[in-house]
Amino acid sequence: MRDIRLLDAMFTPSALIDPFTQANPGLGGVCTFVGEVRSDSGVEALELTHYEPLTLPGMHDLADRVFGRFDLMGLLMVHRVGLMVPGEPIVCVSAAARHRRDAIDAVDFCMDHLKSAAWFWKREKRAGPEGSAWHWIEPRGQDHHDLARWEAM
Amino acid sequence: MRDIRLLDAMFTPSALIDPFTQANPGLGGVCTFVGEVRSDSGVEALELTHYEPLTLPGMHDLADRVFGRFDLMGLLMVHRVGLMVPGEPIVCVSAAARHRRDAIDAVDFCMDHLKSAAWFWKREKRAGPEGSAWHWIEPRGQDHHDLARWEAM
Amino acid sequence: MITVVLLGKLADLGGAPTLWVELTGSGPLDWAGLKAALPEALAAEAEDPRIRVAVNGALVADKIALQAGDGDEIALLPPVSGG
Amino acid sequence: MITVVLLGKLADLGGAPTLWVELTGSGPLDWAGLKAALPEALAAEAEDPRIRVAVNGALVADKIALQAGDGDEIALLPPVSGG
Repeated sequence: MRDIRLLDAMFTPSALIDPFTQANPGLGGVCTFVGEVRSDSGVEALELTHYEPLTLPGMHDLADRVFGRFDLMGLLMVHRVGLMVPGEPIVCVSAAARHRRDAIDAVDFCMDHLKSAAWFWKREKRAGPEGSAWHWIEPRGQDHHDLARWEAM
Repeated sequence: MRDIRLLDAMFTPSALIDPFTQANPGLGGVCTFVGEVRSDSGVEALELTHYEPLTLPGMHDLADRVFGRFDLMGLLMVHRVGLMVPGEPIVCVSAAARHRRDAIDAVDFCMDHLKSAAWFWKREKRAGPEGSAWHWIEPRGQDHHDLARWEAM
Repeated sequence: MITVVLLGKLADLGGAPTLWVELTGSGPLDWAGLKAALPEALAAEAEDPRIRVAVNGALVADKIALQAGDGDEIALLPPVSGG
Repeated sequence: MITVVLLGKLADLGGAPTLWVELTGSGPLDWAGLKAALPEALAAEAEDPRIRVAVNGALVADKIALQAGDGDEIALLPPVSGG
């Protein structure tokens, strides 16, 4: 069971996770990560841009690597693009496996790669003294550090 | 938000996870692991025994350590006891945090400790040539290895 | 009377998940007294250093130093086998 | 006509998410030709080695060796900033 999607509208993670879990009978464990737009002070909205010819194929390539590296029964990888407000889900990754270590590590691996090696660009609309303004988010050093963990293994 | 439970009857993980997520507004991410009774060949049922004076206090002690070690907003830790059949959930751990690394690592830490340092005893009913019989499960070397990872950090 | 709770496979060795032991002497029950009161196979298994003991729900640091009185509950806890 | 798609903050530097460049010479558009056709601030930024280039949805290994013809789509891709 492999379900990879880019969505341009609000989604409800449990509406995807429950059928995904049902679709992998016999599993030992399911690990899921849901990322939401955080309520950082002053942040009014977040916009994720993508480049269609690269972004979805890149997510499929990532899924191929995940299935090659971990012993999985299923992988759900859903990412929002477009305009979002705090509290809205941005990303949902769920991995079903016979053993918990594969499920947890597969989700961890996907998230690290989606955060710093997938074709998304993010900007935030922040309240300021002269009204709200959009600011592009630069890649964070922590994200590159997280990604590098997998190369040493 | 801290919700630690021992349950002696079937539960539906999403019925716990959705309200838990709602109860932690402003979060950046939620990581969840759900373990189910695996459909191993010949396994008909699984029984988890606990010792009430130690088991639930032990889960609360584990939660204290998790909140001390990771920057969390909330932790849900639910464990079944009693008789279960393949496909039924045994354990559900969900961690809400501002940053994904804390959420994922907290779930990983909880699962490793629930698997090899919590007061549960497991036996399986397996089909055999002379009918079904119960077999006690011994701790696995892999589980101790997983637990030891946290001591080096 | 002392209640002895047997967890995991120890319940099989004891023939039941709970046993009751009568205090015989005037003092508390010690480790040797407990073993003498248990079925032989269970008493032998109880020597395994991985088997922990709790009295009234509190783990005993050194089971050889066990002391239990009338009305107490002793639990014999084999290695756990996880969730 | 060549379509130039600007991702992330490059869209701000270019003044729009998409620009169109006319082929002037008889041969394909190369890296120097592309930069000459872009707004100055964007052309300068495009030199950043972290900025990748794709032609018709395929990443170019070495953007200096870029070659694009009539009807092609060039994308300028700054460092990603995650999901």
